[in-house]
Amino acid sequence: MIYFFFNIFLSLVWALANGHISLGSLVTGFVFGYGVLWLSQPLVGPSRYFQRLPVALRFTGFFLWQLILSNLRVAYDVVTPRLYMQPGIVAVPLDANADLEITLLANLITLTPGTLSLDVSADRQTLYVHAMFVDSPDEVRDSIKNGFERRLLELIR
Amino acid sequence: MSDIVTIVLLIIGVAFALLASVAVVRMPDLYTRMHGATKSATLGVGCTILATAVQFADIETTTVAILVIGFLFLTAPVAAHMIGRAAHRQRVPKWSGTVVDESPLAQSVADAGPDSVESQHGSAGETS
Amino acid sequence: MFLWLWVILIAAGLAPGVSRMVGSRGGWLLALVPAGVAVCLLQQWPAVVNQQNVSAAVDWVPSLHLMVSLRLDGLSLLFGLLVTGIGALVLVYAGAYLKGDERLGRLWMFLLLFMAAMLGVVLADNLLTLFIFWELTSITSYLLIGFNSDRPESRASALQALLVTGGGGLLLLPGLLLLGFAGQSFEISELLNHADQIQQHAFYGPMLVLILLGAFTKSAQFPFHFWLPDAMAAPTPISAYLHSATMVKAGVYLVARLHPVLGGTAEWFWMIAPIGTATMVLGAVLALRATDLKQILAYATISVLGTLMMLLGIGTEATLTAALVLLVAHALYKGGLFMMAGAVDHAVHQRDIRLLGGLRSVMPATCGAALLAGISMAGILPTFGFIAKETWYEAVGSQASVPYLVASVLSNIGLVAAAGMVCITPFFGRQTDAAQQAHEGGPALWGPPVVLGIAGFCLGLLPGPFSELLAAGSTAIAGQDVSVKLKLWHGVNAALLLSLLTLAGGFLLYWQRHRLAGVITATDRFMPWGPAGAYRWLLKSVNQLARGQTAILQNGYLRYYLLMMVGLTVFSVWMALGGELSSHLDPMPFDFRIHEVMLAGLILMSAVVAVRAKTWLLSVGALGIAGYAVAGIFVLFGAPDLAMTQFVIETLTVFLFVMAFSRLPDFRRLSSVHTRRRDALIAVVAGGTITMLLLFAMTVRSDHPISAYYAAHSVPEAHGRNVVNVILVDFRALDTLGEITVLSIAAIGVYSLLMLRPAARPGSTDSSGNEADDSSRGSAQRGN
Amino acid sequence: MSAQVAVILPIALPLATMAVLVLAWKSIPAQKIIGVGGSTLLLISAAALWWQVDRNDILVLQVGNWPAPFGITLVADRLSAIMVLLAGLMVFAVSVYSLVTIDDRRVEFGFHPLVQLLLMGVCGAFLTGDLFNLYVWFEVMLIASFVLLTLGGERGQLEGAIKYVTLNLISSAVFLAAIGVIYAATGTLNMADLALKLRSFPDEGIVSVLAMLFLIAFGTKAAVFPLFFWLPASYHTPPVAVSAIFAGLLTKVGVYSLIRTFTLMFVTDLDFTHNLLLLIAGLTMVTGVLGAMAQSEIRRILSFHIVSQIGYMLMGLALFTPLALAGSVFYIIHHIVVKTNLFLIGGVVERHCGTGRLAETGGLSGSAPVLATLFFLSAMSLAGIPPLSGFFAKLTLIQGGLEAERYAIVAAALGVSLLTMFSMTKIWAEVFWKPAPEEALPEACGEPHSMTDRFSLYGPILLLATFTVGIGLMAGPVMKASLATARQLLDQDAYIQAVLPNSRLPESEAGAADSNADVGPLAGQRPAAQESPQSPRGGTVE
Amino acid sequence: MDSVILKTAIRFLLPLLLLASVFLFLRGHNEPGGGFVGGLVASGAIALYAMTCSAAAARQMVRVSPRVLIGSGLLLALGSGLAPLFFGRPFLTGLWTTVTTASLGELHPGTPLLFDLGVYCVVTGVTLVFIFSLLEE
Amino acid sequence: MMLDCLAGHLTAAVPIVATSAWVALTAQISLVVLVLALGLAFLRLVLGPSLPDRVVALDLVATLLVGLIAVSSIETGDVIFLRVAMVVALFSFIGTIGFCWYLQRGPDQ
Amino acid sequence: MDIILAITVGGLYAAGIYMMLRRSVVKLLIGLGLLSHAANLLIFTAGGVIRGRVPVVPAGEMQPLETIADPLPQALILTAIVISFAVLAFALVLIYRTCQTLGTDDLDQLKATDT
Ligand code: NA
Ligand code: NA
Repeated sequence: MIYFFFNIFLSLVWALANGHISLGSLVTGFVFGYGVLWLSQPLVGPSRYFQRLPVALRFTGFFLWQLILSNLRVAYDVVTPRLYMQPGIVAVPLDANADLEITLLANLITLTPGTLSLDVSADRQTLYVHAMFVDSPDEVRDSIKNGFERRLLELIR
Repeated sequence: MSDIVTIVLLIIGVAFALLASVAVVRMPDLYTRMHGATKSATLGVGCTILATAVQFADIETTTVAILVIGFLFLTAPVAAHMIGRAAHRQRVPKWSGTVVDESPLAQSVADAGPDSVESQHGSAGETS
Repeated sequence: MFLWLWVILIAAGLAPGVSRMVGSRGGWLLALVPAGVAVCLLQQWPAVVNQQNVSAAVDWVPSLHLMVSLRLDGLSLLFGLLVTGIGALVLVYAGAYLKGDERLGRLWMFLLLFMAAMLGVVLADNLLTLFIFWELTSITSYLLIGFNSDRPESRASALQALLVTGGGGLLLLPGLLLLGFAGQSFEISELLNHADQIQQHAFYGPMLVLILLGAFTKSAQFPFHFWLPDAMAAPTPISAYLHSATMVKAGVYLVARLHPVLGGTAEWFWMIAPIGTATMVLGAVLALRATDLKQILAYATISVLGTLMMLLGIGTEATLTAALVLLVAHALYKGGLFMMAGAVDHAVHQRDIRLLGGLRSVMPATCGAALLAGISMAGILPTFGFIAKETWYEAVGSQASVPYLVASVLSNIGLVAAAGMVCITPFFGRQTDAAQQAHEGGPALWGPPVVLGIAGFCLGLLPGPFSELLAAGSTAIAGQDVSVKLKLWHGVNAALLLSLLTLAGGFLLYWQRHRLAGVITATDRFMPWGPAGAYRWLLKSVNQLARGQTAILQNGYLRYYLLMMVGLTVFSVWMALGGELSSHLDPMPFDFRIHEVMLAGLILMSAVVAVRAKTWLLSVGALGIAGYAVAGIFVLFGAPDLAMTQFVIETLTVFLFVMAFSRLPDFRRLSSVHTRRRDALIAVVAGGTITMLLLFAMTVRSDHPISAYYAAHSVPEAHGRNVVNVILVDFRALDTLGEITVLSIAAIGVYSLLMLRPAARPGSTDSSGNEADDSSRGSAQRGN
Repeated sequence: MSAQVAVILPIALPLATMAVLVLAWKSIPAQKIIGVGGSTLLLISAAALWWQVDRNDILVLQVGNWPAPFGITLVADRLSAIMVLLAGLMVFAVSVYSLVTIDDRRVEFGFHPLVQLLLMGVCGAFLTGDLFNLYVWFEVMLIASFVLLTLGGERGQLEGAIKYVTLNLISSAVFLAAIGVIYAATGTLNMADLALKLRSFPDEGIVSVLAMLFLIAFGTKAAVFPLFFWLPASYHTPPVAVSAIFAGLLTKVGVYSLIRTFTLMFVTDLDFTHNLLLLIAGLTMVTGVLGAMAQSEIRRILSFHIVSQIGYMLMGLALFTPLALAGSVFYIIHHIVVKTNLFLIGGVVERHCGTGRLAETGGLSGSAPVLATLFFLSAMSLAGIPPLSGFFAKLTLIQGGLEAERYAIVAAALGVSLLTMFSMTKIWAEVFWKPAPEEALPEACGEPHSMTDRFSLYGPILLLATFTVGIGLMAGPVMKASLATARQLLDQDAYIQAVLPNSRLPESEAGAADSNADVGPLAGQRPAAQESPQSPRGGTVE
Repeated sequence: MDSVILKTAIRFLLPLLLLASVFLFLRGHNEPGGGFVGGLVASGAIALYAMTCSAAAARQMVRVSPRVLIGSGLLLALGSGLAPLFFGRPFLTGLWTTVTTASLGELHPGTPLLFDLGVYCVVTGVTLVFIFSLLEE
Repeated sequence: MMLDCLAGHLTAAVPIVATSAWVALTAQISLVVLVLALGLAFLRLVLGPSLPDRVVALDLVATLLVGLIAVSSIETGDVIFLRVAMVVALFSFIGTIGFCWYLQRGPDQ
Repeated sequence: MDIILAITVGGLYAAGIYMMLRRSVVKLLIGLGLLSHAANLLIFTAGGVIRGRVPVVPAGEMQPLETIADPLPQALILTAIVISFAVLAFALVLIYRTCQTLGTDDLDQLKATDT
């Protein structure tokens, strides 16, 4: 984690060195800073930061892709006269067990259109998800478990 | 360049915001409406805020913008979850097209019948 | 002179203590005070007779022309002597009358207070001072008449006396003020010099009417006479004092006092003389009809009061003098008679003459007192009453006003008969059952009337020395020098013949009174339409009017109160604009954008939804949306602080609504369609008015120098760039201080409302107990 | 004490007291001690203010050192100082009275802090020279009164409070709207500045409308006809100490505001505004007293009488002569003292008899002679019987009315005073004269036992009764002060000069009555709107 | 409300909200914000906590009772108004000093900011009283 | 008339940060669309039918308000409005949770 | 825009007044809320609206560079908003307690304290 903050510090230095602090200069600084850190990895020693960042980026990309995709799907359903959806409530067994994990997972599920975390069972083993397009419940379960949950746990564990 | 980004972000954002509203009006039951309201609206509004950050492109605006976006993305799902959970526990009726309900409440809803759900605190109240 | 008043007032203050420490004998002690004052008054006799100026004055409220100025002349000396002299006797008498009663101290106190007030009336030289004492006599007499306060009729007659005399007083006040304005002075002694000017003043008529109404009510003139007999509910010492020498004479005194200023005109004559005459005759007739000792005396008093007014109204030197003589004579004998009646009542516990008789043997002293006074009342030689009657007949006769003379004789015939009824019937003839257990009271009970009776005889036999005082008094009334030579025996003249005729008629009447009584009682049928009935009707109608008005105005329906406010606002705005609105409304620049209009439309739509919603939650939600949209308007027009505060507060408000009303049922439709339409119309008109007003105000908008100042000084002097915040915490921080105070109070309010539960006891101490009934009644009438 | 301190203390002291009270919330003895202590300090500071004003003429405090009209200006002229002094006296009396009569539960839930803040609002309203600031003080006062009214949460209290709150809030809304409009039209909020701008305002229509709006806003608070409904519906519901302080002070703030605005700002169209005021005054007198006659409970009767007497206060304002205005001032002084006292006495009666309903009371002239005397004095004063304070107030107004040749209002005033006497004697006869009803109610608490309790119950009543008599006997000085006040009120230029020392006064077209007009007979008629010369400045103090 | 999701989210949101509240308050003199909104957001944050856990827990978190907040806030505001009296200035006159710092440049602390702090405290206290009373009702 | 209004948009106030005409036009059209969206959300509030539906609608309105503020920030060229957006975002969440608290507490508890 | 805002203000007043004339206390309260919106908007409109010029002095300047929206009405409205919030909160609890104590929300049953 220390590298992350170091990276942010570098981006700030970059921005300051450029004379103006703006979104652009910060992002540029971050990218260059990451590069510099990666290059100097042998000096500072190995860190999970360098593995995690790509994972996080991939995760973000995945999330955004899902977001746009499912938004479009919902949009299509909304703007066209007919309703194609097949909503339902699906029980998803949870591998995540920490509070934070459950919360993040549930929120991510909610943020993607088409699915909505309704409730967590009292024993925290099951997440009840309302999905708009339930072709079969198992398919939904599977996509959540192998989609968000797996990637999320991979990222934070 | 930044103008174009701004315009694009604005168009996307506003489109999604409108989409959310249309969804909220069009969808047949609470749960499906919520899909529209929480996600499309958050995405859309997030885009407009991002457009602001791009437009002004200074550190303070950016900070605030990121703060607001972060906050929106943090709170929207929690709020949606809370509403959905409460509605679900209150047995707010589901659309007739609902294909499956694996929740433990499903059974008791069936027992109670739809009327008891409907009658709660004047949910039929509309304008006269 | 102020000392006299103060001494009496101090004595009044001490009276309860005296009664507690000395008991009923304290009357003698207290009587020393008025007696002493009387002596002091007598000391001024030479000065007064020589028309020297005896006066004293202290400024009270100069800007209101109120100066406590006292002045002693013949008239006031005469009255002062009566007030203090009879007052002293009454105090002694009262001690005996209420012996052992714990209220005695209070009675003495009230009597002394009244005495001071009455003395003040007759001594006052300033119109307003006179009025002040005048009102004080009304109030103290209220307390005196209602002395037996546990009896309802006592309270009622006290109220009646107060309303009639107090009402008269309220007419008197503007009358006196007008007089003061017209005469450019409020000192009576000054006004004497401006009589012509006053009588030609435009206000002369109104002021005369007002002043005379004040005097008439006080002196029980027709048609205000009815309060006096009812006032007999008071204990007798009070009647003896109030209705012989003092209270009822105040009106007479006032008319006499103002005669030189206001008198001598045709208006004066026509307003006073007929009323006085009517009162005179009416009193005499009604006296014959009465059977209660005190009632008879009361009506007789009314008759004499009428006579006095008549004489003052006629207003020649002779009649004025006659009035004074009659006044003194009446005070002496009537005081004695009342005390006698009280002694009888005290002894026999009975005042009905039909049930009284043969008291002579058991109450010889009282009988003697009665005879002494009765002879004077009947106007028989050698009493002062005789002189009075002679002077009266002579004065009226010399005016050659036959109707007045005839009326005088007739009324006197009645009075002679009444004297018989009062002084002969109870004491002579067969002893009644009631009389048998009676025995004479102590000397304090029969002494004072005897003293008064003897005084009447003495004055009758030796009127000479008294004449000069009467002359001084007449001079004061007439406003010019009058010489009076009173003699007991004038020789045989027309007046004497009339006197004999009167006596004869009186005796005849007394003899045949039972026959007459039937005739008079037949008039009872008309009593409900008489003045007393009118008074009761008036009282009842005013009360009814009050109840009716209040039931209409204070009807308990909040929405009518609101309707009244809204209606008034709309009405007054349009009235103030005076229909010239159109000329003011310049065409406004037509400058708006779609989203602004849509946002405004959203506000209106949410308002409509809030109004039409069937559930409170939807209504509250719509209210919230309206608030959010208002916040949006604030954003669009450059008010970020407002927008964020509005948003936050709106959210909080809706949240509080939800928390508080979670248990409320949904709206019911309580009003009829008609009502709703009416209210909607009113609301729309009101809203339209506000719109118009706003547009109107904006067309006359001037430049805003204040705001320019804020913008210019915000950064350099207040070190803040957010001008709105700088206004809040610096330029107008006092507003904000008040505002956080409001918040704090609201917090206390919410906290106490939610946490402080009233004790379980049903029906609180403060709210009325018939709430339950009211609310059930309320639910019964769901008209609207 | 400098003038600047004297002017702010009546506002700052109650707030400081309240803050301390809030911090010492849990302790009932502390609440009582601090509450009474704060009231005493307020009274002292009010007296100091009066002393300063009497010596120095108009005191002006530019709050925050921002010059008028930009900052908020506090102005203490004679009227303000008198009102503040009376408020101090009332709160002192009521605080002492409340020691015994207010139960511990109410003390525990903020009675004393609320009284302090009520006074803060009242004093603020009396002292401010800024229209919006006046609104704020009104709200402080109002919400404090709301809470005091409901404190205890009894059924009647809640019912009365709903009407009280609603109608007063409506009037606040009207007030606020009027402020918005007046700001739109003139661009200022400072009353002196407004007076200056309205004088030469091009559009008379809008000035009249504003006058009407303020008339309705203040008239509601003052409980004039036909806006008084909230008062009789609520004033009898809270504990007596609360009723008493409401009766004494709240409506008077409305009257004060009417006097302030209609002598300073809205004097350009006297024929319209002040004739209307006169009509309202008459109707208020009459409807109020008739309302009182229809009642059969002490505090309800007294409540309606408040309405009626507001009419008298307005009468002087409407007549707009120095003498009549002095009458209003005198009447206010008299009324505040007497009406508060009558409520306090009513409270003792309720303690004795367990109720205020006339039918169920009685016999107190025998069993409580001191109380009877005190009541009789106050009641007669209210009815305008000499030589008590009410007589002089009435006399001044009637002289003013006759001088102004407004005979109808004089007749109304006299008739109403007879009816007032009627209903006072009704209370007297029923409560004091009439024998006590057969069985005494169990709720009656009777006389307090300890000496200090008796003092706290009777002391304030005695104090105020002394004032009633004292004002009467000292009517000369009081009248002199009232006249000086009236003259100062009519001298708008002096007020404007004091607040805005650098302003150039335009030729005053109207309004400024000749402040040195003789008060001789028929000399003080209302100056004709066009003919009046510019009034000489200064010289307002005799 | 025993939602694990909400409870977890609150852990992150609460500091954020409180920080925003302080931020709004401190920047209020120069930018939109100030004692009012700051106080309202602070009390909103605490209300959120009260609803998520319990009013008692929220009271514990605040540590001082809302009553003390109100009282001291009023005293603070009043005191900042009375302070200038000791310098011979009228009530509520702003007293300013200039502090030059290396990092932030010239700063102008003054009594109006204390006044605003008083407002902040009162608003927070009052809103908390509203919410706690209703929650505990 | 609509064209008039749009023309008016193009000559908008001089912003603090110079906003290009195209951005301004987009922003203004965006405002219109956002208010339209507000209206639709309001419609849901009115239609209900259940209480949670209304809560959703209110929440959506608040969210859209954030967008409205952001866009108007662009339109006026004054970034200061973003502070308002922040407050709205923060507080709308508090409000929504308040409703949820009420919802789970139940109306007839 | 003045006209539109003025009409809106009038509409809000009308709605508020209509609601206050109802028999239900809760409607009364909502009416009060509407009225407070109306009053705020009235002051805002009356003060004169101007698009977007926030009354904030740009950093580094001593005075605004151009005409700004009138800050005084804004400050007044801020005060008014907070005051009406306080009052509304109190009124709300008052009405809640009244409904609870009296068991009705019908104003026509609340007449015991009048004559
Ligand atoms: Na959201
Ligand atoms: Na505010």
